[in-house]
Amino acid sequence: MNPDNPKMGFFETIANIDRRVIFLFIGFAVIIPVLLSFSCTEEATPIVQAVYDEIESLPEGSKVLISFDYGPSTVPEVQPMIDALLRHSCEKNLKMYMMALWGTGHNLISESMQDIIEKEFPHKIYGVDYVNLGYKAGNQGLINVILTDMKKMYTTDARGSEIDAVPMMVDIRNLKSFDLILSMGGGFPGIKEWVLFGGDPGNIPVAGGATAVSAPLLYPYYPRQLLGLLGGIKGAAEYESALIKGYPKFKTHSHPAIDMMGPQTVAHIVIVFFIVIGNITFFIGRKREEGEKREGGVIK
Amino acid sequence: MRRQIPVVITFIVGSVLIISVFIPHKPFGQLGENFSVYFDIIAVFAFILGAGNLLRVHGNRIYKKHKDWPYSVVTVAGFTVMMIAGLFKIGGSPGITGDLTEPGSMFEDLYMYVFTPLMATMFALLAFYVASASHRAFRAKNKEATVLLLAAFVILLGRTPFGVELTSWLPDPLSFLEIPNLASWIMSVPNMAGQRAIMVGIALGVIAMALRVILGVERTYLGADSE
Amino acid sequence: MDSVFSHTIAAILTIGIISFLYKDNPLYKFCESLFIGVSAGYWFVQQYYANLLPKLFDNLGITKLVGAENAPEGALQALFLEGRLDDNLLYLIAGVLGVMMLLRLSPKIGWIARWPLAFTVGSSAGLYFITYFQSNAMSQLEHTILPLNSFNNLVLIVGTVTGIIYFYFSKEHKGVFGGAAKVGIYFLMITFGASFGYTVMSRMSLLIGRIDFLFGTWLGLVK
Amino acid sequence: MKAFSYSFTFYCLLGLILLATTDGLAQVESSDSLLSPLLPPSEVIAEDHPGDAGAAIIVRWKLSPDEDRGVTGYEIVRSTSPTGEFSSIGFAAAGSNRYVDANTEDSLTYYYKVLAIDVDKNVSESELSPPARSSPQWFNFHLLNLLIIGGLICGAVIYFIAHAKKGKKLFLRKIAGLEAVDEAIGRATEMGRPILFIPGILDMDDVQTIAAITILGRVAKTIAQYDTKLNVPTSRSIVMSTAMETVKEAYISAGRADAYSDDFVHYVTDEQFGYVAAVNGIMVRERPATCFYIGAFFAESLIMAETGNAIGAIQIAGTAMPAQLPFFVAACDYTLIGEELFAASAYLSGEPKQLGSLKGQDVGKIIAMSAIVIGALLETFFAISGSSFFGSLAELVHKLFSIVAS
Repeated sequence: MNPDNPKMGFFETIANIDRRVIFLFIGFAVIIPVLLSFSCTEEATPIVQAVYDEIESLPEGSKVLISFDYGPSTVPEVQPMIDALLRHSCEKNLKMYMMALWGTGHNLISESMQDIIEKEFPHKIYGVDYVNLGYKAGNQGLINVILTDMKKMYTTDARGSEIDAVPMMVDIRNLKSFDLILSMGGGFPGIKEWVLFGGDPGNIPVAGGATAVSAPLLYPYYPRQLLGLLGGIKGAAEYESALIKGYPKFKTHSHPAIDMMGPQTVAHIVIVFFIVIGNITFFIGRKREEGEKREGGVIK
Repeated sequence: MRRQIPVVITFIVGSVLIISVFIPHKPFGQLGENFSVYFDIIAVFAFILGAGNLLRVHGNRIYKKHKDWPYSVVTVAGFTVMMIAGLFKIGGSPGITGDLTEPGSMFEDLYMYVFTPLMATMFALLAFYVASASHRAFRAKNKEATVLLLAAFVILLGRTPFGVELTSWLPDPLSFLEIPNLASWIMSVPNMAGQRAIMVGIALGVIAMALRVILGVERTYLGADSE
Repeated sequence: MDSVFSHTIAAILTIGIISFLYKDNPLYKFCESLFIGVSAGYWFVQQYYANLLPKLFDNLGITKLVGAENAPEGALQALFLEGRLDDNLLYLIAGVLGVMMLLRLSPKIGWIARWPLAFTVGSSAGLYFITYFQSNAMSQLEHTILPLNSFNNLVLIVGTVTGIIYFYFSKEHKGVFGGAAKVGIYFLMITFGASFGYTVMSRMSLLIGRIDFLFGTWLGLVK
Repeated sequence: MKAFSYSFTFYCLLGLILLATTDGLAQVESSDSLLSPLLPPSEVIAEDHPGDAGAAIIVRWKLSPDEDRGVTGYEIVRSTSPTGEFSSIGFAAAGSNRYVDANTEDSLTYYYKVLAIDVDKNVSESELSPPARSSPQWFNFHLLNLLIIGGLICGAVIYFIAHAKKGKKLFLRKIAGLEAVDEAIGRATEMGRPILFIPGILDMDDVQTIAAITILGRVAKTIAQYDTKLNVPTSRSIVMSTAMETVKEAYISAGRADAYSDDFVHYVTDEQFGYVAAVNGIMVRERPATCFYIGAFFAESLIMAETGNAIGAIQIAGTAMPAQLPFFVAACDYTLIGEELFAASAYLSGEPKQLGSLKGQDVGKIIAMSAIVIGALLETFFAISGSSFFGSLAELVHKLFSIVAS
C-alpha cells in the first residue's frame, strides 16, 4: 500500500491479484447460475434463425431427413440441438426420417426417439410420422448412392421391417424426395459431405448443427450451400430460445443448452472483466512508473 | 558394433517406410500399418518396465519412510487392485475373451466411480486456469501482446449476449464490424493464415528431424554406451 | 454398486481435486496418489486386452493354444497343423522386439534393448516424414494458392507467407525481411489469441458438468 | 488425416462435377415423358486401376446422349465371362463417367456393362467392355509430385549436412527460447532448486517425443556440469527407458557419471490427467526453479504451465501441437513454436552437420513461399484476363501440390 496515494494501492492490489481470487470468481460464476437455474435470453443469430424459419415455413407433412453424424463424446453439444429440432418438427407435423452416417449414431437415434418423440409426442406413430433408418456404412459414398436411389441402400428400416411396408417410405425415391436435410455433428462425414454430395448436386436445402470446434470450418458454405447452422452449445441455446419464442409451451420442457448458457455467459463476462481490469491496472501502473521516472529526472 | 547396429536398423526401417509410400505392391503397401501394430506390441512389453519403475519408486518411499509414504501405499494399492480386477475380470464374465467392461464388473465400477470423476475434474480445472492465464497474459504490454489481446477479446465477447448487443446498432453496410461477424472472420481468415504458416513450418521441421534420425546424424536417443 | 454410495465416493474425489486450487493438501495428495495407481493399472489392463491379446496372441494363435475355445486360429496353428507359412507369423518379430525391450533389465545384455528402440524411432521417423509432408505441407500449400481477387484471399496469402518468413532461420530479422517477419508474428498472435478465446467455452462446459454432478446428481439441489 | 486429405481432394473434384450437372437434373423432374427410347452409355472401357496394390479395376464410359433428358444414374454390372451372368456391383450418379470396382481378384478376368437408368426406371444397356484384369503396381504415379518436391527438400537437407561437414560456416539467427536455456539452468543452480523436464505425453512413436528426448539429452549435458537435481516424470514406459539412457549418456559425456542417478527419470502413468495430477503435485512440493515442457501436449498444457507460473518457475515450452501453442505462449516465459521445436536439438548440439539440416529446411520454405506467390499471381492473371495460358500454368502449380486420390 502506498500511504500517499491509497487509490494507487488499490490498483496495485488488483494488478497482483492472487489467482485464487480469480478461481473463486469463476467458481461462483458457474455455481450460482447452476443453482439458480439462471439463464439469459438468447437472441437467435441470423445463421440459426435461418434454420428455424426454414422448418417453420415447411407445410404439414413435409419430409425432413435427419442424419445423426456424431458420437458419444459430442453428445453434450449436439444432443440439445437434435432435441430442439425434433420438437419443432413434431410440432409442425413434419415427417421425420432419421439415419446415421456414423456407426455411433444408431443408438443415438433410438435414444432420441424414446426421449423426445415417444415421451413428449405419444400420438406420433412410428412408420407414419417418423422412422429410424439406422446406420449404413459408406460415408459420402452412401450419400452419393441415395441421391439417385434411396431404396437400393435401405431395404429395411432399423427395426427390420421391409422398407415398402413402412407407410411413410412408399413415396420416397431418392434424396430429392425430401424437403430438407439436417445433418447433425459437424465431423467427418457430416455437414460438408451432405452439402457437397447431397445438397449441391440434388438442389436440396441442407442445414445442420455442429460442435463449436468444427463450426468455423463450415461458415464458408453459409448461406449459399448451407441454409443455416447451429454452432456449439450457443447455437443450440439460440435455437431453443427461438422455439420457446414461437411456441411458449416448450418453456416447461427441458432446455439443456439454455441452462448451460447461463453459467457460460457469466463465466465469459467474468473473464472479460478480469482482462479489462488487468489492462486498466497495467496502464495505470505504467503511467505511474513513467511519472516517477520523470520526477526522478527532475530531482537529479 | 553395439552402437552401429541400432543406427543401421533405424536407417533401414525409416528409409524403407518412406520409399514404400510410392510402392503400392505387396508387401510395401501395408508396411506402415504393420509397423504401427508392431509398435503397439513393443509398448505393452515396455509397460512392464514402466510399472516396475512405478512400484520401485513408491516401494522405496514406503521402505525408507519418506514423509509422504502413506500416499505411496495408496498408489501401489490402487494399481494392484485395478490390475487384479481387470486381468481376472472380477465380477464379470470369466475367460480370456470375455468383455472387460461388462456392467457390474469391478473393473467397470472402479472406472466409473473412481477413474472417471478424477479425470473429469482434473480436466475441469482448466476452466479456472483459462481464467487466470487470460487475466495475466492478455495485457497490452507491446504490439504483439496487443494483437493477441484484441483477437482473444473479440472472440470472447462474440460468445456473450453482451458482445452481440454492443454492436447490433451498426448500420447494414458496416455489419461486418458486428462482433459476431468479426469473430467469425478472424477465425476463418487471419487465424487460418497463421495456422497454415505454423503447419507448413512443422512439416519442414519434421522432415529435417526425420532425415537427421534416419541418416544417423542425430542419435542422442540411443543413449549411453555402457555395458 | 449402491448409487448414493458410489456418487458420494465420486463427489469426494471431485472435491479433492478441486481443493488443489486453494493449495496442496492431504485430500488432494490422496486423490492424486489414487489416480496415479488406478490409472496406471487401468492402462496396463487396457493395453493387455486391446493390444497384446488381439494383435499378438490372436494373430499368432497363442490365445487358442492356452485353451480359449472361441479364439481364432493363428499363425502357429497354420504352421504346425497345416504346414503353411501364414503372413501373421511376422508378428513373431514384434514379439521378439518386445522381449528385447525387457532385456534392458539385464546388466549384461541390456544393450540389446536399443534394437526395438531403433526400430520404433526409425519407423516413426519414416511415417511422420510422409504424413506431415502430405497433409501439413502439400495440401496446406495447395489450398493457399488462390487468386488475389478478394480481400480475404489477400489476407490469407500475406498471412501465410509472412508467417513462413518468421520461421526462416538463415537470415537475421532485419530490414524489409524483418518487417515481413514482424507481420508474420502479428498473424501468429492473432491465431493464438483467437484459438485461446475460442477454447474458453468448451473448457467452461467441463466445469459446468462437474458442478452439475456435485449439486445436481449428488446433492439434488438442481431441478 | 492422410486418408482424409486424399479423399477430401477427390470428393471436392467429384462434388464439382456433380454440381455442374445440377441444372440437368433439375430439368429432369419436369420432362417426364420421353419420346424416343433411352440411349445407352457407349465406349465402356475397363482397365486395371493404376498405382495400387491390385484388386481394383476402373471402368470408364461415355455418358448416355440422353444424360440431360432424364438419366438419373448408371448401374455397373460385371461378369467373369462375356456370355455369363452379369451381376450388379454399384451405381454412379448421373453425370459421372467412371467407377472404381475395388473388389476384384487379380487372377480373374472381368467384363463390364454400364446401364443407364432414367426417371421412369427405363434401363438401357451398353456394349460389353473389353476384358480387364487387376494387378498390383511397383510405382504409384499419382504421387510423382510428392517424389519430386520431397526429393528437392531432402536433397537440400542432405546437401547442407554434407556442406557443413566440410567445415563451411553457416549463419543461423538466434532463437530466444534457446538462448534462455543456459540462463534458466543457471538460475536453478543458484537457487538450489531442481529442474523439471516434461517430455510431452505421447510415446516414442511420435516425432515430437523424439525431438523432446534429443533436447533432454542436450539440456542434461549442461545440467550435469552443475550440482542441480533433474526430475523427468514420463507418461510412457518406452519414453522412460529412452530418457534414462539419454540422461545417463549426457552425464557420462559431461564427465559426471558419478552425479547420475536412475531416480532422475521415472514413470508415472499413461493416463493424461493422472500424469498432470502427479506433475502438479511434484511442482508444488519440490518447487522446481525451471520447468521445460517439450514435446507433444494436449489439454494438460495449460494446467501445468499455470501451476508452474504459480510457483514462480522460469518456464520454457516447445510443441508442434497447434492447438496448445496459445496456452504455452500465454503462460510460459519462452515458447518454441512448431518448427522451432524440431530445430532446437540441432541448435543446442552446435554440431555443424546438425545445423546444416536447418539450412535445408529453409530451402523448403523458399519452395513453399514461391509456390504460394507464383501460384497466386498466375491465378490472379487468369482471373483477370481469362487467358487459358495462365489458367493452365496455375493448374500446373496446383497439380504440383495436390495429393490426388488414386
